[in-house]
Amino acid sequence: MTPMTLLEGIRDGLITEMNGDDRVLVFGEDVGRNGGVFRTTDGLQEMFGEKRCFDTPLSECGIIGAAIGMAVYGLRPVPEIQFQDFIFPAFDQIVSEAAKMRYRSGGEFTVPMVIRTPYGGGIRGGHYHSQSGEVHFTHTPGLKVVVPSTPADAKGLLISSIRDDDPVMFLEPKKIYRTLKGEVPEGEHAVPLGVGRIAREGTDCTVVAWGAMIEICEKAAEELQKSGKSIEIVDPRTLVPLDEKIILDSVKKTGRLVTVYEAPRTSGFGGEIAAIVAEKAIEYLEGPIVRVAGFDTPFPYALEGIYMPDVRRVVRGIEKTFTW
Amino acid sequence: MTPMTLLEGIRDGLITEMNGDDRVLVFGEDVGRNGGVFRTTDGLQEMFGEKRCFDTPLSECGIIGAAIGMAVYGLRPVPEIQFQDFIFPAFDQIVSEAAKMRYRSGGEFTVPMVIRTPYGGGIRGGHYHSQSGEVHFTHTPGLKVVVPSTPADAKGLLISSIRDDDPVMFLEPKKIYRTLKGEVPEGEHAVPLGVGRIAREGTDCTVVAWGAMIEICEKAAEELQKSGKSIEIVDPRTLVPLDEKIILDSVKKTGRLVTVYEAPRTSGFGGEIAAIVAEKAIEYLEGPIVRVAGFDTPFPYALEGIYMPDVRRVVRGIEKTFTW
Amino acid sequence: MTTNDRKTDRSTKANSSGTRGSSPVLSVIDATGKVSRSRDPSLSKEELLKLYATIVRTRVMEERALNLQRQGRIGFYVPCSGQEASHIGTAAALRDEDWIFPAYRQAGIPLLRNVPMQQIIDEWYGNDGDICKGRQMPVHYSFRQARLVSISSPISTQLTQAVGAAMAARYLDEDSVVLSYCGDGGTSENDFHAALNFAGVYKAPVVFVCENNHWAISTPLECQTASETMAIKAEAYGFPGVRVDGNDILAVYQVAKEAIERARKGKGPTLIETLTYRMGPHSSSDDPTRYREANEVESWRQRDPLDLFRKYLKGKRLLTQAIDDEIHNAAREEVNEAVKQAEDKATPSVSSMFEDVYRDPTPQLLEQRDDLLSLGEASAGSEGFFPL
Amino acid sequence: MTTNDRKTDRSTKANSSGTRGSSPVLSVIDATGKVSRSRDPSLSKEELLKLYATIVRTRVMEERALNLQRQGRIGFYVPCSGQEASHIGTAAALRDEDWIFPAYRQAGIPLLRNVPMQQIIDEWYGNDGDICKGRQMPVHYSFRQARLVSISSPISTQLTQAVGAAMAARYLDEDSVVLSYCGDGGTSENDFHAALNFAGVYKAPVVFVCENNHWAISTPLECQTASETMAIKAEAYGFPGVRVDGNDILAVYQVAKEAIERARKGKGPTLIETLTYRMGPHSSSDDPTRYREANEVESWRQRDPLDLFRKYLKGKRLLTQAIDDEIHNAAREEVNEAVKQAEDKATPSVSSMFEDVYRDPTPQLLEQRDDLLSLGEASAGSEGFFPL
Ligand SMILES: Cc1ncc(C[n+]2csc(CCOP(=O)(O)OP(=O)(O)O)c2C)c(N)n1
Ligand SMILES: Cc1ncc(C[n+]2csc(CCOP(=O)(O)OP(=O)(O)O)c2C)c(N)n1
Ligand SMILES: [Mg+2]
Ligand SMILES: [Mg+2]
Repeated sequence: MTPMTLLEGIRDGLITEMNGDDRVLVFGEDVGRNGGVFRTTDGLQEMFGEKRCFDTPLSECGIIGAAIGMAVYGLRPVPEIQFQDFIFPAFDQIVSEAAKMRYRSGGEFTVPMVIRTPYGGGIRGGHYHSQSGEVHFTHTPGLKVVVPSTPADAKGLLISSIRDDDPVMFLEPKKIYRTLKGEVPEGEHAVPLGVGRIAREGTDCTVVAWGAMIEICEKAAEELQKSGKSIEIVDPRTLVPLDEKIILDSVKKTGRLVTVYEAPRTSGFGGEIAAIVAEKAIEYLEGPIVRVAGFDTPFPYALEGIYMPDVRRVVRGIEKTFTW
Repeated sequence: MTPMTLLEGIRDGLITEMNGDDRVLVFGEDVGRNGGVFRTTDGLQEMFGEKRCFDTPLSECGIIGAAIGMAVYGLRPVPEIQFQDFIFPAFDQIVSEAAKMRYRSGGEFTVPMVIRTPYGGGIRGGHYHSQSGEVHFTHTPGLKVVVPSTPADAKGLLISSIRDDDPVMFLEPKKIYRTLKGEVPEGEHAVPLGVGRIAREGTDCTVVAWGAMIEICEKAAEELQKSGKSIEIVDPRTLVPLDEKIILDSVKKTGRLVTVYEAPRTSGFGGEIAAIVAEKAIEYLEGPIVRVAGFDTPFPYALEGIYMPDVRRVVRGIEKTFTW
Repeated sequence: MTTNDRKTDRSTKANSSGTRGSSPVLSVIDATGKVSRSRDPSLSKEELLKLYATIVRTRVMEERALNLQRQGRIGFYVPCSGQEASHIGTAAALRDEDWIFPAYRQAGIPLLRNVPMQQIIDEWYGNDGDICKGRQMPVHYSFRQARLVSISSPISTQLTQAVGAAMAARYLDEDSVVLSYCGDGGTSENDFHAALNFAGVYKAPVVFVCENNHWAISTPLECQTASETMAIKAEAYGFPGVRVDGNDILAVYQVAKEAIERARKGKGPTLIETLTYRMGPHSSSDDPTRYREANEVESWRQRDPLDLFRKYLKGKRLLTQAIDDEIHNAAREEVNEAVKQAEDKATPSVSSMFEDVYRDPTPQLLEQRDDLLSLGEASAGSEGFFPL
Repeated sequence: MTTNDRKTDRSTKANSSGTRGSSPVLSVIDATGKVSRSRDPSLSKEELLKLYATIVRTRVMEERALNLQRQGRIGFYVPCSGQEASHIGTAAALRDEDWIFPAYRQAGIPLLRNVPMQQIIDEWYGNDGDICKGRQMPVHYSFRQARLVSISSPISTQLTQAVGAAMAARYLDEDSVVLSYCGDGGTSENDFHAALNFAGVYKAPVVFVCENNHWAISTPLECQTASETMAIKAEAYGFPGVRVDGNDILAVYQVAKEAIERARKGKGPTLIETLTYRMGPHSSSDDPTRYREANEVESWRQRDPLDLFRKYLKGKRLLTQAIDDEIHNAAREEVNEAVKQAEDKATPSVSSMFEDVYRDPTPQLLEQRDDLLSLGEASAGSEGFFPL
């Protein structure tokens, strides 16, 4: 075990897989010489050479289109999109091509590729350096969607994603890139996709969150502990495939559910979780299913701190499931 | 009143607005000389000339980017995207630009534009001529999302959309373009955005659906009528802004909710409606909120009829809210 | 908005041989079937006859397809008549280990690469013999055995992928080359730009073929681009573009051969513009009389690539009427037999719909499948729920 | 993947004057400040001094901005030092009624178009004087009064919009022209391709300026494209491209003037490539020493557009040291005053966050707003919920 930031966990995962598998290539805008604008790929070009870690032209469409072609040919590309907000020029390649290649070819051609991209608010990035677009991907059959929330998971989920035979959207919560530290297992460390974790055990209300929202929810849980409420926090780790069981089991135990996410409220992934529970476990519910989310506005700059779910809003959301 | 198909209703709406407002321009791939691959714009080029109805290069990015520029400059463009499946090359312009222009400029610049596009299954179009991508737009603050389900609404909602000062995604259920006929008011006929309609009154279970799913739900309701169940069908008409009240009122009355949609189940808009009700009216519910939707696979060709929600599946979905 | 006042001459005259503007158009076979000796790729008789037979088989197959479509026995078709030389000639210049990322209008390539007619026609029917398991519309083939990568509908998305595959080949030190196709309309898409730019920057061993058939559905060339030619677009990416008479299979072959060898030697990509024409509708849903003139179509029919090649072969005494008839008859029989078999095959099973979304189905997919199947069983007695 | 073995010479020598490859680079002022008479745009003294003052004000403003950023008083900044001549010179050739769709590195244009310094600096602070209501990062301006359209971060999206605006102007029979900017990196994006293609097809009255500063963050030109020049890319779209020394404001002005008048006369678009260099970091978050050589930066500093223009003006005796000092002092004061005022202004109100999503807020937005505000009131007494 080594103490690492989340960002270092990702870098360590990349190094582990690049060491273990020659087919793994890392590329994108400024990932080579500059080591990435967040330095996630720092030093990889020196370690593995320009053939395996390289800069690309400023074209997300080209980056992802080429990555798909490489994957089809037999490599394991790990392209980076500099910010998730900038993935949309490549959106067609992702949803029309990568997601559907295996299905449409009857399994003849596959796209084992991991698209790494930082997402979410918290760095005062305004409209275009802060968005959380996970739903665009969870709504696209054929893609897996992974969001780590600890340094160890960042490494372990990334390793599993690279080894996975299907295209994976690997969304990195940039807010906690450097602020979150934790012990990370050395060397091979694979956390399976599709298995959630209980980030905190509790008995009175289930909170489902992911990425940078976990730590907000933990603080809210601490706060509520004071008034005797015991909060369970479920981190699904992968939104697709989703570990429904861990969520349903928790809700059956606590009888209450709050989902917390940064994306705009309407059609956010917390709504999907609410809908699953309202279909499969409604009889266990003792209160409304509450969503605490970003507002239905573009992501603001000056008021970022107000826009993002914070401890107060999460606390109030949880309280609403008790008194409504 | 004139009897028209849904497609003719749309065409009539276009003609009405082009007659009434010189700023309205219609363009896209094959919309001019050919009158559109579905013939929605048939004859418009002869009626209004090449300056107001014209063909474009094969670039959705160019079509929408240019439309935004025109709208910013003061026109009211009504671009067509030939199939909603092909909107993704323009996705960046839609979500990053059109949706955010008013907000990011503090209201200085606006994008009064209507993007018309056929969506949904039912024409044996396979993967790429059948998809229902409404969630990509409902999850993007700044866009309005409109889906007509009758010829009169098709005209009336289109007219309101063109007069609206914000960008509107106008999603046309191609399955019922020609099969659905109804009386359409002549001349000016504006159906306001944000006001749903009760497509069928009932007392025992609320079904929320839109577009081509309405007629499937109506048949299911007929079927269930036989066993004495009275089904209320709510057609929100506009997914954004959503008429929550009409849905909540109906659920409060019936105590049951089923949502029906063609898109893949996970993160579909029916999940959003389930989440709203589970937050705001859970105490009225007498059963689980059931979703009947497309499956979490790409849209298939040979098995299209099995993939799309049909009467049987809707009937069973409704029954589940009674016995579970 | 009226487009550029420029009016493109879409007749064969402007395009056949000689030059247009500053861009020479390579042509080998003249209107009488004679060949300019210096450019004859000197293929063997077998090679020439295989090319000829592939055109014939493609043509015969397509006539049948359109017929089946009109009868409602298959759902859709995209004909390529008139363009066979363009794609068969380019693909013929490849080695077997080379890869192809096609668009949807290169129906002759699977035949050239020895894909059995049965697999092709099963795809039209989307039956349980179809490699794609009935998941895509007709003509959206996938033939791994022929290194022909799964075709999709969105225009030009294959181009960037082809570049990636070429980069992969180079990374793996393999000397295979990748060939990819798009139409004139396809040059306007995002992926065309990204693909050519990446290909230039990484000197990828890829050859792009733009089949310029002068129309994108109903949209004529002058509304597609103000560029003088499609070939010239390559300059914006730092590699050569060439124009060739796309109805002249020998010229096409020759140009492709050079480009492919160039790529194989590590000298980078080429853009080939083949000047051609689709003689039929855009697809079985299209009515081309709405947008183009009969005389334009007629002028191109005069330069039908099949006729032109036949003239050449007959002139060279490589083809007799008897052999020609035999080739045609064999093709007809092959198609008949495959259609018969295809019609006897079942629709893919309902549960197959849930396969291949991922390597292993998610719990959600299994639940959705079981839920659907349980409905089928429950009602199978009454009206038969699964009609397909 | 190693890129193309080609190695671009990014030094000023390769770019200054004369030709590179087949593409001439227009230059007017030589290194000593002298002008080639035939190309002097012969601007009046007032015009020249306004241009000079605009460069100075931009430079002074930016130095302050980077300072404020380092002190944590503003969140972010994108400097344009070294590139002032390129964008100020092009924009100066417009008429007032012409429109501009900028990228984020043309900070001098708002000043040229008489936007008050206060409005610019309020935007950095995102305070309640900011026209954009604090919604965007610094430097993402919107100045309708200057016909300068709202700037966004995604690269090159402004280009297609500029074409649409130009098409609209033409549709409305107005003779205004639209100018739009992108970087060298920006030429690789989807919108560059779509924009130039549409502009060519519709002969839109638009002028594109590609500010080729040789770097896209850390990505050098040779990794951006294998194209010989950026200007040559225009040929792929059927209109002219020209290269100009982007640090020579008179050359830039001259070239832009011609392109703008061409567009105004209905002769269609032009792509102008300005060869220039950003002397500072990509943004306040960037450390350029990680990827580029000090001597490269130094060689370009020798051709600082401000110094070059000053030499010219002094040589022509249009600028004395006293006037120069006055211009600098005035700029400093202007900036100081605006910063002071900006710091005194409040953060935009919480409820303003819910405005301008649509013309009229949806019921959902009102509910979300009220819900949020009720929380603020509830806890305002304890720790003060809204800290901003
Ligand atoms: C992204 C996208 N937009 C639109 C379409 C609809 N469409 C199908 S074929 C076609 C025209 C293609 O023209 P071209 O590239 O010239 O190829 P051709 O059909 O002439 O071979 C269009 C617009 C599509 N398939 N994909
Ligand atoms: C679509 C998109 N991708 C990536 C980025 C991140 N990014 C911001 S600036 C930049 C480099 C731009 O280079 P260039 O176009 O040459 O302009 P310059 O900064 O040199 O003026 C990148 C990659 C972005 N803003 N938008
Ligand atoms: Mg074509
Ligand atoms: Mg640059």
